[in-house]
Amino acid sequence: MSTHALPAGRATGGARPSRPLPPGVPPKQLLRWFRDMLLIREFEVRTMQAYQEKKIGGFCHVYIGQEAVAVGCVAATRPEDPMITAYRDHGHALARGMAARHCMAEMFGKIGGCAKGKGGSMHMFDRANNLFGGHGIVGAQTPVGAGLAFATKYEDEVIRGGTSDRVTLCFLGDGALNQGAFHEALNLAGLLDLPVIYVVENNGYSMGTSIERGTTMAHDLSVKAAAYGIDAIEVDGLDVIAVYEEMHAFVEKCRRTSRPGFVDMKTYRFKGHSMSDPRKYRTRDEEAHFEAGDPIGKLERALVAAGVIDEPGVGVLMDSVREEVRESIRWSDASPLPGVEELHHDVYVERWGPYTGTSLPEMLREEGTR
Amino acid sequence: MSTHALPAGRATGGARPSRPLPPGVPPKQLLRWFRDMLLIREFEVRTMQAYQEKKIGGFCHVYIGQEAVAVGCVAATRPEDPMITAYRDHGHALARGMAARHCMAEMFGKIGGCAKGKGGSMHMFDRANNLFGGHGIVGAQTPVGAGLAFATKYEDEVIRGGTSDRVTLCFLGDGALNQGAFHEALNLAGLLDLPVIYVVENNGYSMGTSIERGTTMAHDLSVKAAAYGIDAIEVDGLDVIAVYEEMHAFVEKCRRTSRPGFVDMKTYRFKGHSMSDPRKYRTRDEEAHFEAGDPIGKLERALVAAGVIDEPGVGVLMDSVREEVRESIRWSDASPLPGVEELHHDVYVERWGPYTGTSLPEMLREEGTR
Amino acid sequence: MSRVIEFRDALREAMSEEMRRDPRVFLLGEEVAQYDGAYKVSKGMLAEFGPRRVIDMPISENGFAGLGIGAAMMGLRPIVEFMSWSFSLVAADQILNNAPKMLYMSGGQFGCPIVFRGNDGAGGQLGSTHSWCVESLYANVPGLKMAIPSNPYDAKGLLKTAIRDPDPVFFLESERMLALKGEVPEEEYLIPFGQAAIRREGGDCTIVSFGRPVHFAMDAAEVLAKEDGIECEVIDGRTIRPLDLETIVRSVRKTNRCVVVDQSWSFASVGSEVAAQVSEACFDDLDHHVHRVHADDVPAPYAMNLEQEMLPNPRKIRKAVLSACYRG
Amino acid sequence: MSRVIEFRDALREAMSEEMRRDPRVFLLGEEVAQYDGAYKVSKGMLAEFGPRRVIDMPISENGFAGLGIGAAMMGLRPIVEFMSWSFSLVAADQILNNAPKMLYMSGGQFGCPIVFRGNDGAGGQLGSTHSWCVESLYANVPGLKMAIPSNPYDAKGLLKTAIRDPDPVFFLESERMLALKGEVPEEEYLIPFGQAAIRREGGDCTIVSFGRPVHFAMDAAEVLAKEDGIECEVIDGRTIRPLDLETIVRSVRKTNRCVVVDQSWSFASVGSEVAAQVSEACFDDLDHHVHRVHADDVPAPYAMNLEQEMLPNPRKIRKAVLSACYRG
Ligand SMILES: Cc1ncc(C[n+]2csc(CCOP(=O)(O)OP(=O)(O)O)c2C)c(N)n1
Ligand SMILES: Cc1ncc(C[n+]2csc(CCOP(=O)(O)OP(=O)(O)O)c2C)c(N)n1
Ligand SMILES: [Mg+2]
Ligand SMILES: [Mg+2]
Repeated sequence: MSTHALPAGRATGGARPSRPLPPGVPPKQLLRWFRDMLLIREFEVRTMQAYQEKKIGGFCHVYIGQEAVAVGCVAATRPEDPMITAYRDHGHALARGMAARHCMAEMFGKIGGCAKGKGGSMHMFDRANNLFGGHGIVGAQTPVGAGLAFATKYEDEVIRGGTSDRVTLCFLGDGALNQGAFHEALNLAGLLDLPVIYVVENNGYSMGTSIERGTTMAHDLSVKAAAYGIDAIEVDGLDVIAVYEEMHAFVEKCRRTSRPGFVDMKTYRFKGHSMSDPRKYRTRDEEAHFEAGDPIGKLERALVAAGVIDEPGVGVLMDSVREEVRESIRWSDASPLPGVEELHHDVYVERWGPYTGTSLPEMLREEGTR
Repeated sequence: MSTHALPAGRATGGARPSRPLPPGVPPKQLLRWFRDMLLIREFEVRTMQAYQEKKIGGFCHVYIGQEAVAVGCVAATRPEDPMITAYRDHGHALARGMAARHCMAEMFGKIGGCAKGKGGSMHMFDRANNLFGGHGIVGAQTPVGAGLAFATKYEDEVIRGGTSDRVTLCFLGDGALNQGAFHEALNLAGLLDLPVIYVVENNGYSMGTSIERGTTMAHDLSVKAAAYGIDAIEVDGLDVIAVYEEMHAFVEKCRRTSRPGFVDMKTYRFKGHSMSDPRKYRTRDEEAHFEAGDPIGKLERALVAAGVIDEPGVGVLMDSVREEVRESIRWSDASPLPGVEELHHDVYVERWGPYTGTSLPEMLREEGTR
Repeated sequence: MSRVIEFRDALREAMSEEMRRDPRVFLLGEEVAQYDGAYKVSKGMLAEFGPRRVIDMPISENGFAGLGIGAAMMGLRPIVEFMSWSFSLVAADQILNNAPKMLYMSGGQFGCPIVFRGNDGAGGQLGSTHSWCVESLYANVPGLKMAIPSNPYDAKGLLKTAIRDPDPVFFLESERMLALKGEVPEEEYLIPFGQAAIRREGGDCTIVSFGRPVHFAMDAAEVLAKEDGIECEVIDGRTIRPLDLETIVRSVRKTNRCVVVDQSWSFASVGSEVAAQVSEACFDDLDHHVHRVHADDVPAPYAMNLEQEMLPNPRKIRKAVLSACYRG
Repeated sequence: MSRVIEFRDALREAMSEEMRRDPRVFLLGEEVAQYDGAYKVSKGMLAEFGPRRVIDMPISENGFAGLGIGAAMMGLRPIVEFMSWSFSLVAADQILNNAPKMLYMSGGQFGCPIVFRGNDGAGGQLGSTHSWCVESLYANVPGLKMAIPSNPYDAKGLLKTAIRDPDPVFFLESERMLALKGEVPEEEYLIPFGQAAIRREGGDCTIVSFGRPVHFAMDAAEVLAKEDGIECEVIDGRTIRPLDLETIVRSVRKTNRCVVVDQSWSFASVGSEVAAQVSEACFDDLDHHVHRVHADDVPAPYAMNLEQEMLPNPRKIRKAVLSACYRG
């Protein structure tokens, strides 16, 4: 294991073993997490490939290295809990249950994509799975996240007259800590007692800027929450068990108290910021250190050690994941381009002048078929 | 003295005596502060009158009750230290040395105003006295304040190759704590080691919203600074001696270290937010409590007790202040309206098309003359 | 049955009626609740609807605009009050990047049925930062609708339509008109978007305007009729997006002359848009080029005389009409 | 002596030369220093000028735009890079309420000599939030100047002028053009603002454009000459504020036809402004109404085929010219 000093405010990484498997979680569940992480990894590898092949355009940010975060957070919440995130969003979409083909087809700019190819990599939306995007402007999703939490509470308490117990998860990058929008959101969440948890996926960098260079108090982000009277926890985001356990407790507390929360989720992106990043701002040593702590390998070793799965079993799982992603590419290749009429569709709900109204994407209309 | 419980995060007010007079400050200086506070008070009383008489239009926010803040802060700094503030800015302009007539004429919308009548009450600028405005958008002056500090340092260190020792004071209301701009400014100031002190004139209200209703952690604003690794102090803004002493030490520390600072300056505005505010959001009891701690009366009692001035002396001072303000009104009444050509003047420095270039106001050209 | 009420009352009635009708509708903004509204538009609404539906906000326009957008994505119907549209610049990203594009970016999955409303345009001597006419700034952006009433009747009818509209609506009021009185029926009514109103008929020159300057146009038309024998047809656009070009063109085909009165700056403005569209649609009908009356191309000055000089007014409109009729 | 260099190199040369010449000039923005620029525009500048003059910023556009404004008020000459103008919406208040109004509000006391620059317009498939053409949004505001070069020569000459300009300049580049090569002299030169360039002479139809679509106009002009026998005069506006109406009008008086090509949305746009001004100034000269080519009035779609369909292109321009010549 590398012993070089790491900058402050980063995930610890390294080939540490995962936490002990949580006794309350059935093996089937643990395998589901493992499979989801594998799926995201494989999906992203293929995404990078497809980008090289120019099947994908625009900006594209992969989630490799951060899989434990989305998977652990989804595991710790309920399907009806709203989620919203930034542009590094494929992992959240898949973890939340979006079929790989709708996610891939979106990046291919095809009509079968979750947003009919109109959104692209940065805009994964999934109404059926309560994923409210996929947002490209750094930090801009954070007040919107507060609004989702406001709405769950309003719906349940004001409209239905019951009690609310949905919790919103709003993900953001460490770079978004520096946007004013985030601070306004935290203050509002604190004032209005909104059940929203801000999960900072702290991978140590915003593009080429290490968190210490962009954010004051990078070594202790809890002060960012304390400024608004909001509880904060720090979680090892490279260990899905840790993510699940810490987040589950934190989410349940939020459900009970309707008080917002803040999570410094220490993680690492194994690849560049986007497809064209030579990563000169960090050392290969540092990367190796974190790769040695790959959250997928970590979970695999723990599952094998505990006898939940054996090596051949892992092989079978990987094959099925590979096939699922391959199929998603075939499906996306075959999915037609959006017709020109789509250009003036979904601008307004109403039909007027050149605007042709709106309609749901295939994904929601045909979920489960094909 | 009223004993009712006051909301958290407010000045303590009440008829407490002022701090002991600072031994190092010559009596002449103390009298200067006293006179400046009297001047601001008298000026603002006449401002309200002139507003009633419709000599002043637009939005107009008076500084009555907060005089000790501007006067104490100016006393604690040097003339070359830049200052910038929000729209409740008459006090800062006068304390900084703007002649009452130029301040009053500005509100009268006359050419003799500091900004030729183009700015109005919210935009007191004074280049000769290093006052960079008077700004109307809540919080918008806070990144600009960081820029002033950046520039003093850049000028002194990068251009002149020396060391910098100017300190910028950036004032803001407690309501501005809730603007994203403020947080971005604090993070930048912390990252770049900018010699800027953010002075929150915490009068407990933004319009009709008490600080507890608008700002989380209102009872301990130091956490707002701690979030950026910035030192904070709390100061009794109703006591000019306290303001001077605390600010002087804090400013000198900033001068030495070039590290930003944050001041929770607890004060109270004795009048409404602006001219048309029935103040239903607070009790008359509360107001009486603070009026009993009027910073001017407090200083007067201390000066008289210490023999720096006697009652007849106070009378003479008040007469001279009254005359100065009366003269400022006469002067402003007599000052001409800006000519129509001023409409297209000062839009651009350059003259082109309908734009007629720029020029400095009378105030700077004829400083000291009449 | 009709009563005479103020513009601000009309706005309040629209909001209150819609809130009674639909529990998803709520109001948030600075000083809207306990203070009864900075301009008393929401007076009494806290008392009727309680603090869960009439909600005071801190000075965080970007934050609470975004909060409203999130709530709208969930299916609620927020009304977000900006004390002034001048303060909406700090929220520009939320209102321009999120609200109008959410439906498109999500491929039709998440609409954004939200109303942003507040005072637009010059108040009285509010100076450079507080006198924005945002119509010309924001109308460029597809995905939003924009309404700008000129009287209490329209204020109520258009606002009710706005609140029920499934798309984001920018609703521009005017501090200077809040006390304006007008007839408003007691019965419910809605005014559809995209239907201009002809405020005065005339055969000599068409004047197109939006919001407050419609009144200046009416005043000018009166003088022009009396003093100059010119009969103007005054069209009140009522909504800017959608723009009722049809009504405008029909009128210009009749009068062969057109003057646009737009309170905002001229460059890349609603006024230039109307001028460009009319010049195109009525190329063969126009006897003279479309004339435009705008605020002068300078930041809003504080001094009363300069502000008066800067803003569109009946004198400038009359001059433009005379010129359009080759009488200038 | 002239060399062929890329657009991005021209920008860098302009900044570096001005920084050598004037110690008050400095550059700040996201990734401008250690990363050598997100798009390598500032490559090598950290090495030459050091971290006090080439300064990395966190993702705080409103904050660092305001910081630049404060520095400019003190007399420095900041260049503020927005990685993309699309991200300037979060800074809208600083760049629109402060920079262009400071001189006016302060009665001439504090100018704001600052340059905001960055990529404007569609990149390649960047989607709704990342494809802003801010020219039509921001050009409405007096107090600012706006330049939009279409080639390396202009990029350098205009940027040097911008940096020396005593007023705030919005400088719009294009990610799609950064690698565009062109001749740039080794000797120093500046290009004054408000002087359009005639890129191609022709007597049949005037095409006015700004920035990247000038190239589409040139392509269309070529096809029109070859296929349709129509000779277009192509005018590159170079700056939007000030707008060189004179050059445009002189051309339209000759050709009697005008097509404006503006990459932004049509409503209340630079295109509508040019159309309105030309319609006014050339009322008696125009054989047909001014035609406009814009991006479609929809949020920018991601899908490549839809984005292509949405943007102005030679095909659409040719169609507009044919129509303007009654051949459509
Ligand atoms: C307001 C804004 N400014 C700049 C950008 C350009 N940008 C896109 S991603 C990014 C870095 C964000 O880093 P972080 O928040 O840490 O997320 P990560 O990429 O690490 O997931 C930047 C600067 C943007 N999208 N929005
Ligand atoms: C961005 C913005 N939003 C709203 C306003 C309207 N407004 C002017 S002053 C004010 C209250 C500010 O309170 P505070 O900052 O505490 O200053 P104080 O008036 O107490 O001096 C508000 C909401 C504004 N000027 N700018
Ligand atoms: Mg990051
Ligand atoms: Mg206050």
